[in-house]
Amino acid sequence: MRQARDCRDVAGVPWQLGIPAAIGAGFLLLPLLALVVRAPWRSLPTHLGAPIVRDALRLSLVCASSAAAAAVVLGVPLAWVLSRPGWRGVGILRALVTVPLVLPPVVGGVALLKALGRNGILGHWLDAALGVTLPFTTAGVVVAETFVAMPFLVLAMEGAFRGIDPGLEEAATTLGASRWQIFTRVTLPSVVPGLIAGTVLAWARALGEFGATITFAGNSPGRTTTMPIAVYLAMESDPDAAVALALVLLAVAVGILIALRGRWLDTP
Amino acid sequence: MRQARDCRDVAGVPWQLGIPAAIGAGFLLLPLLALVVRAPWRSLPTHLGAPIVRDALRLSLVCASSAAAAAVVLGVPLAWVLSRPGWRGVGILRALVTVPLVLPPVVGGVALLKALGRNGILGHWLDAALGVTLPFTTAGVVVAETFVAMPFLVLAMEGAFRGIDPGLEEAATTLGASRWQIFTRVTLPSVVPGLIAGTVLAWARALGEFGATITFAGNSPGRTTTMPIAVYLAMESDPDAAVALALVLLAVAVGILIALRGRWLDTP
Amino acid sequence: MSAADLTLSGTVVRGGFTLDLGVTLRAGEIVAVLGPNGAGKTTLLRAIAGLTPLSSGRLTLGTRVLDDPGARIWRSARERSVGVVFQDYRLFPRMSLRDNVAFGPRAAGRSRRQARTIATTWLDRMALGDLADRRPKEISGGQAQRVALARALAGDPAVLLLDEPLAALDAASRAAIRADLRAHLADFAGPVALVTHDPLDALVLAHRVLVLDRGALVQEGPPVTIARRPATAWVAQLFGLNFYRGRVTGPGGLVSLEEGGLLHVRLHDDIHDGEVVVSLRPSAITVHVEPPTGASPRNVWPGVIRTLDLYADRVRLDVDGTPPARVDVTPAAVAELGLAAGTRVWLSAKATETDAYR
Amino acid sequence: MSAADLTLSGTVVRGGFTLDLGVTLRAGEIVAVLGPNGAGKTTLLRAIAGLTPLSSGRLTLGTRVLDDPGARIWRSARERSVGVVFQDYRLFPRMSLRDNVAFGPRAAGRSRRQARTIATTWLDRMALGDLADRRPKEISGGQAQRVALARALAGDPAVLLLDEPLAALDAASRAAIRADLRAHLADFAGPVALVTHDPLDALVLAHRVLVLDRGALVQEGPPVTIARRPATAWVAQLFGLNFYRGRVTGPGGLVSLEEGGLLHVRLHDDIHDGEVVVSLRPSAITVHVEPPTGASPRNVWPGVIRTLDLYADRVRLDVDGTPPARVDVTPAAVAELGLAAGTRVWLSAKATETDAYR
Amino acid sequence: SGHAASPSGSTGSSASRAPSGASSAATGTITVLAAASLQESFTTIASAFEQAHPGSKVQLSFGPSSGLAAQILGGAPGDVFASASVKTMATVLDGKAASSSTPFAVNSMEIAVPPNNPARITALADLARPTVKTSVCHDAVPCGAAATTVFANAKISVTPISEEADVKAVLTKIELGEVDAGLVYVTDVLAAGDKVGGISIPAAQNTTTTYPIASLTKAANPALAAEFVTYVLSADAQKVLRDAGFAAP
Ligand SMILES: Nc1ncnc2c1ncn2[C@@H]1O[C@H](COP(=O)(O)OP(=O)(O)OP(=O)(O)O)[C@@H](O)[C@H]1O
Ligand SMILES: Nc1ncnc2c1ncn2[C@@H]1O[C@H](COP(=O)(O)OP(=O)(O)OP(=O)(O)O)[C@@H](O)[C@H]1O
Ligand SMILES: [Mg+2]
Ligand SMILES: [Mg+2]
Repeated sequence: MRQARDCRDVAGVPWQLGIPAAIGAGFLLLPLLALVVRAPWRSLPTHLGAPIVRDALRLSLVCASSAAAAAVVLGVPLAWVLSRPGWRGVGILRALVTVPLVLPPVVGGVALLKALGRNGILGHWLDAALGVTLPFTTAGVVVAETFVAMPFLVLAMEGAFRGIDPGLEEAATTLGASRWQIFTRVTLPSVVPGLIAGTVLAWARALGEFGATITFAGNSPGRTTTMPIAVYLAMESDPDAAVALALVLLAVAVGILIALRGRWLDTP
Repeated sequence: MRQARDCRDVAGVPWQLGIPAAIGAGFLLLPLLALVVRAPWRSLPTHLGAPIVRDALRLSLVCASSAAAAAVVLGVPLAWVLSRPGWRGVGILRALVTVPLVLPPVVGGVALLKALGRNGILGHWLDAALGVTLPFTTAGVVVAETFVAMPFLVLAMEGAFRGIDPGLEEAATTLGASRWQIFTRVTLPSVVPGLIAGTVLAWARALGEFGATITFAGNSPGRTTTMPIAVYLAMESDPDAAVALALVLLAVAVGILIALRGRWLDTP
Repeated sequence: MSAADLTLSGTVVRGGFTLDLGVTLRAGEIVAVLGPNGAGKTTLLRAIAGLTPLSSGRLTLGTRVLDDPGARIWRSARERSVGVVFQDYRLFPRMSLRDNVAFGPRAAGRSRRQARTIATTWLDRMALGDLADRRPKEISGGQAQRVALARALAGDPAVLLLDEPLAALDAASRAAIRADLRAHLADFAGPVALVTHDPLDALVLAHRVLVLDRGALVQEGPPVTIARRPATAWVAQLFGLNFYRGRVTGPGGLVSLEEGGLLHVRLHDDIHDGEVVVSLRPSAITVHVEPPTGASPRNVWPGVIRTLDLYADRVRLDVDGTPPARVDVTPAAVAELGLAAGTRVWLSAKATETDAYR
Repeated sequence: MSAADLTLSGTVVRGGFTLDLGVTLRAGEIVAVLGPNGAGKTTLLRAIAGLTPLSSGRLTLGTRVLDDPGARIWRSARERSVGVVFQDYRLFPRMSLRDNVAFGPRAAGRSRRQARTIATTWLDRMALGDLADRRPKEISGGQAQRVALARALAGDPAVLLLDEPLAALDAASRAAIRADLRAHLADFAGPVALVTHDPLDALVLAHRVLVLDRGALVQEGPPVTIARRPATAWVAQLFGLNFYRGRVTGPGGLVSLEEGGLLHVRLHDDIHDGEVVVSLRPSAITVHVEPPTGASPRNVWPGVIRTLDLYADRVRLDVDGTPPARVDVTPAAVAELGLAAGTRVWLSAKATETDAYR
Repeated sequence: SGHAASPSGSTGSSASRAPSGASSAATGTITVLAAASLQESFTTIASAFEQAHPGSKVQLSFGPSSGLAAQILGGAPGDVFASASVKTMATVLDGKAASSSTPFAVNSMEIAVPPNNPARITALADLARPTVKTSVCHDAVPCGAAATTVFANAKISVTPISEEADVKAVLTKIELGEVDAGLVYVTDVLAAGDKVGGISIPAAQNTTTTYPIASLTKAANPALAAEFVTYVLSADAQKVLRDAGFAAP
């Protein structure tokens, strides 16, 4: 109550923002509503009981979380580097990093095969030297999802890194902090909201990823069959089942996001 | 030169960040490199000359830009509302807004059909009352792309809005600014980097969007056949042509992003 | 804006801190708010400005109720037309200085041209005309504070709240801006609250002083009274006075001090007994290197010089004795008497210079 | 850290501003840096701290070259071990105060426990022990500045740079922290640069004063000399002195002033002719309501009182005359002589009080 | 040629209803929604149809059969639907979006291998070798169902490394040498030219999938739609399909 009063004038929603926000929310939610309203509720339990669905769901969550983690580990440093001013060619690198967003996913899968497949320019060597083949493995799914999802994180984080006050980093240097200490103790804590947003973006994108995954990692149940692939296949034979599966995926994703929000996202 | 010296210690890249950043960049760029290296360079001019490609490219750019614009107009206010603290249920709304990210695009298309198709819950009424049908029109493409791309912008912007200093908004209120004036003159300028990042995300995602578009808006050359759809169809008959088309899309996207960066993105 | 009095009486909670206060700022009156760090000065301004709500009580401007949680009335900061200079400036980082200052007039509906003209006038007045096109990042700290001042004034507010508006200014600008502020505030019809750490600001600018401590009002009155008869040690120290607590023990104004020692004092206000506080100007104390004989001052006591500090035109001695005292002497006296740290001295003070009050 | 002198000679460019300077800060020496807003004080500290590079010249700490663009040598801020208190505090917003202060020790490789112990000690010393677990947002402005001070000191630096470390403190904390600072700085082996706007800080804390103006050094010397014989009107105003420029026109020290008027002065340093500056303490001027007759002061001139300001224990008169002057009198004198704005008065000053120098 | 599967609800009535004369009066525009694998043949057929029916215009919209079906059920405007899958057509019929459908082409299976045939595949039996990486379509899609039948007919047990979502995914992996062999349609091997090698499957072990076509209930131009369906069944159009590798139903 007091909190709410405290923010009243700054937090109130002016109509110029409220109206488009409501339209925007409606626009995003209406199709979901339609999906839910017209879902084949009666047959839902049948679909959900199938062990293949449970497998696919588990695999989806594992792979999307791994991909999001990989995207954070590699993407946050990359975003940080891209956000530093004064590097020559940084603009070009930044634009190139955006490319996987534009690439139709199937072509992304083809590109991954050409790079990391058995005959790919790096995959060839991986196969010969280390005996590692990525296609058709769960690792391959993670690779494909990371490839598709990481650019989202990188772009979101880059924006966040650019927004922070350089004064704090200066203060940290004068206190003798190394650049790594500055990054972990000053820079990163300042971009926690952006990091959360970026991670959610990457995770959600990875969870819904289909085209690149099926092209690069194929579809073998229990190993590479994620929910979106199961949905696609169900679409071929039984569109209602497909919608049901998609709803399961959604419900799980929303559930997880809400639970996480409650835990640590509303804290800072 | 002076500039570079000025930032040296804060801007230098510690190895703990440089190495993952390099791996990340390599990981994202290698597949593109593979695509380019193994592209059917000889046949490229033939593919590019085709008027259908020019049409698709034009349509892609027009639709993606419109979708990005729509996402900005609706998504920025939505992100702002979501970033305000103290709203009940905001966490749930935020999670729901993320859903279109998770939705496999084809299912997204189905959802749009169920909502805005001729038999859809809103589309039915649109058709009957206004005579508006979205599927199979260019407007339908924009709708599908907006639906898919907007959540990226919303999440990126929400992170940016949360990161800003409330002190400035307080200062603006005491100067008599309305909440709308505060938004346009204080809040929004503070999140320009995030806005740019979010818009690029949304634009790029819309440019590469395929599944929801073909399902909702179909494929009719000149009206709804965007580059990713053209790529998909080419894939059916001539995968090399598909790769060539994808490369065209990429080149154009990268070119535009680099040109824009030069214009206004390095300015602030 | 027609001028109106501002009345606040109630409590403001901010985190674990509570401010509990009843004050009226009259139209045209400049009220200096003094107090130690964390006393609640900024919190008071925030409550008036509409940035922190009252937890209980009521805030009115003339007949308009600005905040009354009991009656569920609340006017937002925007509707209050209160100009604020923030302690941390809060300039808009992506606007030029001119646009910063033009912000208020623009928000009030002026045309872009008019607003810019007003802003330019204000910047010129603050001697910042040359920097009008810079961003806040590109100016020095003191320049930033002057911009913040210009910005608040350009908004033509009904109430003016200044949170240490002169703190970052250099001495020359400070004198100039203080004079300018005085001139401007003289024309200003509404109430003005001025938080400051500089007693000079209070003395030169204010009609009345509020002293806050730990969220409560501890003293209130015209600057001269506060400066002469501080109610707390903190205020006494602020104005450079020696300050003792004691109790009237003898007739004719003999006070026995808490820290030890006795002083003959001038008793004010028909005080005849009980607890009093005593203040004594450092320049009203005379230093002797030998026990003064046959001198008129009734208070004489020995001590040892702990430190000497040279100020511009006097030397401040910190003397350990019963009671201890700070004493101001001329540099000539220091040389003449051969004063140094450790020197044993006798202090004398006339009873008429030694104010005792409650 | 073994103590070493810091020498800077060169130029620093920041935006369109250039600082051109040659100074040495000796180990154990406290140097106050004074100057108007925008003079380049912060820029100087930034160059020493390694936040802004020299454009030319060289910066050394003992035998170590910290910055020498000519020789392409550059030590980063991190390698310099320079403690900085920033003008805008720059506390880490997402850390508790304790973690803010522990940051330096942690960066220096102390264990978490040790660092926290050091931090707690420093916070206690700054009377902030109670607030150790708060975030910077949850404390007042003055408290924030004290945390910044504690943070810089806890890092155990080789050089200490303080950008207005006392500006936001209330008068009592200010005196206390100033004393504490003095005690701590006395133990401090390295050079200390202290930017301040308060001449008292310079007088009480510094061994030497640098006065900057528009990027250049305009005066340098011990605080007392600066206070007595200011080289510019700005410094004179800072220390509250009357200041005139003139030219020696007669024998025995008659100076004709630029603003008009003649003064008999005490000529220093074998000056016999040419341009001089003249300073005169406000308290060395006597006010008369009738022309003084047969008085010893050789300088007597009429004027009109423009304003009177009551300070704690004196009244400052601003008198319009040839030359104009600021004069300090006692409140008693004001009452006795019936002084008010507009009163016609005569001012007198002894030639021996009127310092002339170059 | 193979066994023509007769899907339920298909009566062939639409074929007999419209006269196959070129002098029909029907004009205007129709939208034909066709499976992506029909892209080349239908493009040719449509322009031939337009020539044969002056004043008519055929708009082609290719996509995955299931996506097209979803569009039709979602109310997308369309006149004719040519599906690559009987199952998908069935969902359209069940949804009352069409009243009947007619098979117009069948496709049979072939083994596809990378051009250099690294695993030296010569016959179906080779796919059962454990070292051979084989890719087929998933059961849910027609080419997967067909592959299952083929393996059953050949009485071999093949453990595919991946069950792809569509035949193009199989082809891509073969072209890039990611797998050693895969089962795809004859038409695909033909279309891929020299990027894959084809090894035909004896008729006894092979199977076919049927492509049904239907005019839609909500057709804006039912007359022209019916004529287009008829034309697809005509000899001219069937020749085009034959050239692309399809067999007659
Ligand atoms: N957001 C907050 N949450 C919790 N406590 C706070 C918050 N802001 C201020 N405080 C506390 O409230 C008290 C009063 O703060 P306030 O800012 O009003 O002090 P002040 O008188 O302005 O001090 P200063 O002279 O140092 O600026 C302080 O003890 C401070 O620590
Ligand atoms: N980033 C910048 N870009 C351009 N000019 C700048 C920048 N920072 C400071 N300046 C200018 O450089 C000059 C010196 O600034 P500096 O901050 O050193 O002054 P200062 O002596 O510390 O003043 P103050 O007492 O107000 O803090 C000022 O005129 C200022 O406007
Ligand atoms: Mg304050
Ligand atoms: Mg400064």
